[in-house]
Amino acid sequence: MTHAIDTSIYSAVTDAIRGEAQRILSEGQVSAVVGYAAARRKGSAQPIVINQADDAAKLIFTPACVNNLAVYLTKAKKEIPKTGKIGIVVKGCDLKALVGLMGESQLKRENLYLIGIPCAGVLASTIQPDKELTHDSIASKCRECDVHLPTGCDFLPSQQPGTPELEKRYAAEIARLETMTPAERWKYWKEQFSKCIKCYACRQVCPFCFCEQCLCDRNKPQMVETTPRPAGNFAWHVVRAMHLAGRCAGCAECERVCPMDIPLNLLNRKMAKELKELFEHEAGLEVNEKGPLASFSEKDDQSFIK
Amino acid sequence: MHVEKQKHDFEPKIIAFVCTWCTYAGADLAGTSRMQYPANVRVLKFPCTGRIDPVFILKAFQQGADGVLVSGCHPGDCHYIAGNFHARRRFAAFRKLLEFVGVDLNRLQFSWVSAAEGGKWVEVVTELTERVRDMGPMQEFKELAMEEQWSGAINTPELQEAYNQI
Amino acid sequence: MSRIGVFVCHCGENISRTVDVERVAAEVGTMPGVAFATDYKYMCSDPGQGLLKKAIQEQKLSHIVVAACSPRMHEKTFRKAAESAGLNPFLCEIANIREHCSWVHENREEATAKAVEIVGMMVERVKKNRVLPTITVPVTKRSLVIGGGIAGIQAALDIADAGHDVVLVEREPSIGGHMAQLSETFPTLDCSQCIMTPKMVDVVNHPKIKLYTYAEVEHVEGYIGNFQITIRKKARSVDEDKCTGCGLCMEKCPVRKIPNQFDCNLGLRPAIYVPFPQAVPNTPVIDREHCIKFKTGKCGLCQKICGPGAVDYEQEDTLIIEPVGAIVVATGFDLYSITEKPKGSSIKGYGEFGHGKIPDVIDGMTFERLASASGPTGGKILRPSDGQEPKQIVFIQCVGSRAREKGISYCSKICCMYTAKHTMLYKHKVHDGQAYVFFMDARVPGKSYDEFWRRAIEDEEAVYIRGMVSRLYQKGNKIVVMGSDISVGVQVEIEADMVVLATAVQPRTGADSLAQKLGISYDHYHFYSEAHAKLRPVECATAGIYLAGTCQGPKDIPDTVSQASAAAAKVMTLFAKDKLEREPIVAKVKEAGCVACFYCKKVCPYGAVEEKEIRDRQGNLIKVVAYVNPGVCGGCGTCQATCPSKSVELDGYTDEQIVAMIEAL
Amino acid sequence: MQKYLSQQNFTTLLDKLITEGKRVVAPRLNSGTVLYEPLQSAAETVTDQLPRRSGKEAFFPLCEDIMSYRKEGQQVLLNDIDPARFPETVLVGVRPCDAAAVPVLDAVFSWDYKDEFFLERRRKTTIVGLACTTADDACFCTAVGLAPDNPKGADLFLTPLEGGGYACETYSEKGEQLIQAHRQLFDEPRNSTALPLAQPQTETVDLKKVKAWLDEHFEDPAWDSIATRCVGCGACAFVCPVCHCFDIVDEGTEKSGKRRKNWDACGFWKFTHHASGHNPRDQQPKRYRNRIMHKFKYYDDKFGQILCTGCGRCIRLCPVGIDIASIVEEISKK
Repeated sequence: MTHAIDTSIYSAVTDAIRGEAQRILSEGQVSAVVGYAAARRKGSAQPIVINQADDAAKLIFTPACVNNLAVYLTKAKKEIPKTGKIGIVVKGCDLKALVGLMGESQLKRENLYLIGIPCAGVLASTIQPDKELTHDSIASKCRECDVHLPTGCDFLPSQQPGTPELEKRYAAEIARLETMTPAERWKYWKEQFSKCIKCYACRQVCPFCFCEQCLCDRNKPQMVETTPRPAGNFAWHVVRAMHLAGRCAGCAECERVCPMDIPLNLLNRKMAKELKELFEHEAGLEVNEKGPLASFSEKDDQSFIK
Repeated sequence: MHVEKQKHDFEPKIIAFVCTWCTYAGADLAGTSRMQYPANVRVLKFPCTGRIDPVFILKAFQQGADGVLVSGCHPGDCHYIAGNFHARRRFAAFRKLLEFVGVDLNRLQFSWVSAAEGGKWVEVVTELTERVRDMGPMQEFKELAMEEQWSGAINTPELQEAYNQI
Repeated sequence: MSRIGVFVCHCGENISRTVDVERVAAEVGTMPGVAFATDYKYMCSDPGQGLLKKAIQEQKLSHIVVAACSPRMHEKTFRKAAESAGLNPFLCEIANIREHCSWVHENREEATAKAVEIVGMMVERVKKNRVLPTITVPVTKRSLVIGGGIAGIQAALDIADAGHDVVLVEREPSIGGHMAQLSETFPTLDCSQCIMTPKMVDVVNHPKIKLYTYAEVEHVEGYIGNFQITIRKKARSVDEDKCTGCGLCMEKCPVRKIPNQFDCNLGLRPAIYVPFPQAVPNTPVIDREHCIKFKTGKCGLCQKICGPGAVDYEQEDTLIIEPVGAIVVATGFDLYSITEKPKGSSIKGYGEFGHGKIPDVIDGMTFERLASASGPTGGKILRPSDGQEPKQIVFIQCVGSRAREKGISYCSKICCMYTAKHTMLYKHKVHDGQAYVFFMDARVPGKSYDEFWRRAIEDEEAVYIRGMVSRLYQKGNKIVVMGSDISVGVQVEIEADMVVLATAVQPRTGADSLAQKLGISYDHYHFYSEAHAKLRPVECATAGIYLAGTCQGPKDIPDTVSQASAAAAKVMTLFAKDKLEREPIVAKVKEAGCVACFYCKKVCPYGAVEEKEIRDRQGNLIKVVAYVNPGVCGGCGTCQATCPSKSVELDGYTDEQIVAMIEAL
Repeated sequence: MQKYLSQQNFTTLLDKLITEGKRVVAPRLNSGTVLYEPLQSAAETVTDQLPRRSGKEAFFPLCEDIMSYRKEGQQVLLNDIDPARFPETVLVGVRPCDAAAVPVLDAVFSWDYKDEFFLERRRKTTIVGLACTTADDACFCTAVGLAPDNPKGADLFLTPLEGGGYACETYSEKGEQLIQAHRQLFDEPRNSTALPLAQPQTETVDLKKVKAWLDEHFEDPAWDSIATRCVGCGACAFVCPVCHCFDIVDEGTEKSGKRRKNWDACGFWKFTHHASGHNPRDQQPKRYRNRIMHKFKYYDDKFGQILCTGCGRCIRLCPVGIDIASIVEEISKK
């Protein structure tokens, strides 16, 4: 028996974001709005960029609106118009990514019009989008969400999402892996990474993977094997996790989009946990000019150094 | 110091990433003081531990290192003011990641060795070499490097043999 | 295809005793890319270097590896030799098979095998080495000195005397700093103003020194040899060119009762004033906060009576840009104030000492003004409360200093000496008076210092009590000072007429914001950090910026002057050449891959990373990228390890070179 | 040839093939994901789900070595891979959309250049197809001219029957040989009815109309609106049964290394990125246009077939919900 999660506010939220998008586009406050629209499949949603006030009616918010749209504002995706101010629909988790990008000089707050979403959660997977949001089907990130209501947005619908207490799966899974021996963990990850096909969906949807040329695409020198063999896959995922350490804001898009179901966000959550313990850093809603790995304290732990 | 040379079944390959100002100089001092230590370590010199990219450690293991040492100036002694502070954070995080993916951290040693600490260099290198020697070869990365996706694997024994011959 | 030459040195027997050098040369000779391999008894000797040069030319070698002692020993030697044979010096690498091999291993087999691997690693590395041209940076031979106290004055005079232009910027209306406030100086008791004022006059008269008083550094751009300094010259309301310094305006000014900061607020001054009679320049400034003209629009008396018409109420702040090649920072100190604490300071006060509440509890600088012949009392020691001569005076040392629980753990270094001096000055002026000193330790090392301190006790009869004061309170017109004498273990209670607190030396308020403008580092007290505590004590880690005086840490006058001259010498060394040459081990940005996240900038300890705009031919902005200023880069490579896309690369230690070495193993 | 294969004998057959030393590849569960992978035992087979990746990798591996090198002294030693030694393989439980892809791929791999790596694997592989009884709204084989029971590409085709077991029909000599070699496991056909077939809900698309529009609209604003959302990953191409672009890379050190062939995807920014730094497909919509053009026009122009079997994997797995079925349908209505 799975418990449904109340998403009844989503239709009112949809109306509110349509209204706001319509207003800011028609008043010329923004040149475009990045949001979600319904797609062909029942229950499905996909990102959309609208430039006309009339198109505001296409915008929706449903449990299938899983994407972190922040990815459309980073440099890697140059096709999105970069002129003028842009409106963007953001869930709390997405907002954390935008904030991170501001700290990394990729975005300026004044160039954005943030339309916040009061969010009770979204689906873990949209391979089959026509699903009810339940205690089982909800994304793992939503189980640990602390920003159901994004703050500091230019517009936030007034609806209050219900936020049932759910057990935290990442924390439990990390704890489970931590109790294993190194050899057992190695085996676990080896199996997971062996499925990897290097489609780079994890990289491409990540708002923080904004490098124009990924280290892992370079071949002079070849730091990481580019072919989808077990060795190259392992190296890629380790490098990816390290590059996101202290930056990842936890949107878990990498994990959601992985066609091979590799639990990628586990690595990111583990690093987030460690950086919190080591350096008291946590991705949040405050723009942080220097991330934990771009700064230091003379008093940092060095118990691991002989 | 003339210790009877012991024969070991397994001699580990140890790669050391060191900064030029402190640890490299400390290793030089060990040399000028004619201290003795196992011949397993290969030293790669960097200007500063701040230059040492975590990927190098990964690469070293992938290239067959059984143990890796990263060593630089003590906090506050960095020739470049703060490079070792940055390195300290970076490696504090990276070792946690390696541990989480199943690398036994006994194979990865970090140390501060100053230009005056020839003795400490010898101690660190000897300890790591002996520890890794006891642990045996780092099989994980070597095996991984040999593995193929099933579809590309050449898994008939005679073909594998022919392939291995060159 | 590379043609690598490998030269294996025997180092007499130092290497060849444990390493089979012939075998190393033979094995390395078969490595891909190696065109020539040989061994020789002493590679570093003349014939050895000759062998190397000859081989480079005859064998047309493209790169060389010398397998010998540590690169710390002879890398320069062999690179020079390579250069003289026409090879770029950075195409030469050293394989350390002595310190890291022959000297630390005994087993010949093992050592030889290791040596082959070490050389093999360097062979792979050198293949990836690139020609690196020496970097030259032009030098503007003008210097900026920030701060016109004794440190800044000394540095400015030294540099100017060497024939280089100096721009001296002072925040106050006059130069002179704290030293101008002092009465006499230890350990000779010569009058501070007598030795200071001539130097001040030298500054203003020096043809090579451009003096900006009542001015501050607003903005700093550039790097060693090429700084652009923006100076804000605050509105003085008096035209310096017209003013003759007659002083009539100050006489006529109707506002007269403004406490004079120079006299520690004991004396009074008008609204148009010079801080003290010997001020340089001797040009008054209008204190706009107190001036009636500025407050109400009326008065204007000074302007009316000024003969040369120098008074100008309309004057505004001006911004001046000065190009300089070096900067001496000499911003000095503030005295720790236990009544007024800087905003946000974590330092706790000494409320228990009644400073600010009990008028006759004063600090050391106030005592200096009381003792000064040009001070508010004409050199008489008189109580601020009633003008009476104190007959019992208590000095308390280490107020603020060495008190971790109060927030400062360092020793202010000068207080022991100046308190000893104060007891002497007091005794010289109040013959029947008695001075007591509460102290923790007497720290008086220095030429003639201990003798001076002893004189205070033995000749001038100051009573030194080892211990801290626990309580202090007003009783009638006396101040009761209670403390313990820990050397004899008794409680002491003194009914004093006056108490003088030896308060701590602290960096100037705002020292941190100046440091940020300059891009130099500072400790958590905000004292500026030298590049190396022992070996580079006057240089900042930021190239081209030098430190003088107490802005770096507590110092007395002789130390300050020494450091100022040292900083001047460093500036002159820099100016001795027209161009600055430096090793080309610097980071470079590969602009195509740079995504302007500026992680490099965030971690650069030298502030060498700038933001650079790339524009097309029409001038449209294409993108912003990082740019590493080769003049400033220290070459640590932290940027490269941090750069997510590896778009910044440290020459001499590129990823290609390092990966080649790892792969060679 | 028509036969009946009981569920029990199906399992026995696979186990027998494994013992014979054949590589038996069938859908199996790997860390929670169903993939076509070599079986250790028939019991691993999972027949109720469409595998995440298509069957193409049995012929066109994700990554394969095509040569290796080693430097010795001043010499470089090369060694070619000999395709004659690829293992005999039986690919079992292949869905019609995956099986149909194989003959489509034959065309390109045996055209001007005969790709022995592909062709030798093809020769050595017997394909046992399996009809679909379930479909979701991403399935659209019927829209592109296939069907849940279309045996195209299969050597032997199984249709699940009411009450268990399969109706088998051979479509090639290889299929017949398989049955001949294990004839004791195959019974004569029965009269049982087949399980109801899957019914993909998409309408049939007029592929001629699609091609006609594509012929005329290399430049069209529609490409931007379709593909602006594409984030440039390779998920669609990598799960596609007919996408066959590959990249050749050399990996190794100065001393030794391998030349490898691995899957490429038109979504990647490096796709057709020239050494000069120029890329004729420098933006995501241009790359996506290539995807559609290649599938529904270029391949048709050259080989008279389309590069889509309607498996729906790209639709289910696109991170940003790009739906090729609806795109093609829209184009057909323009």
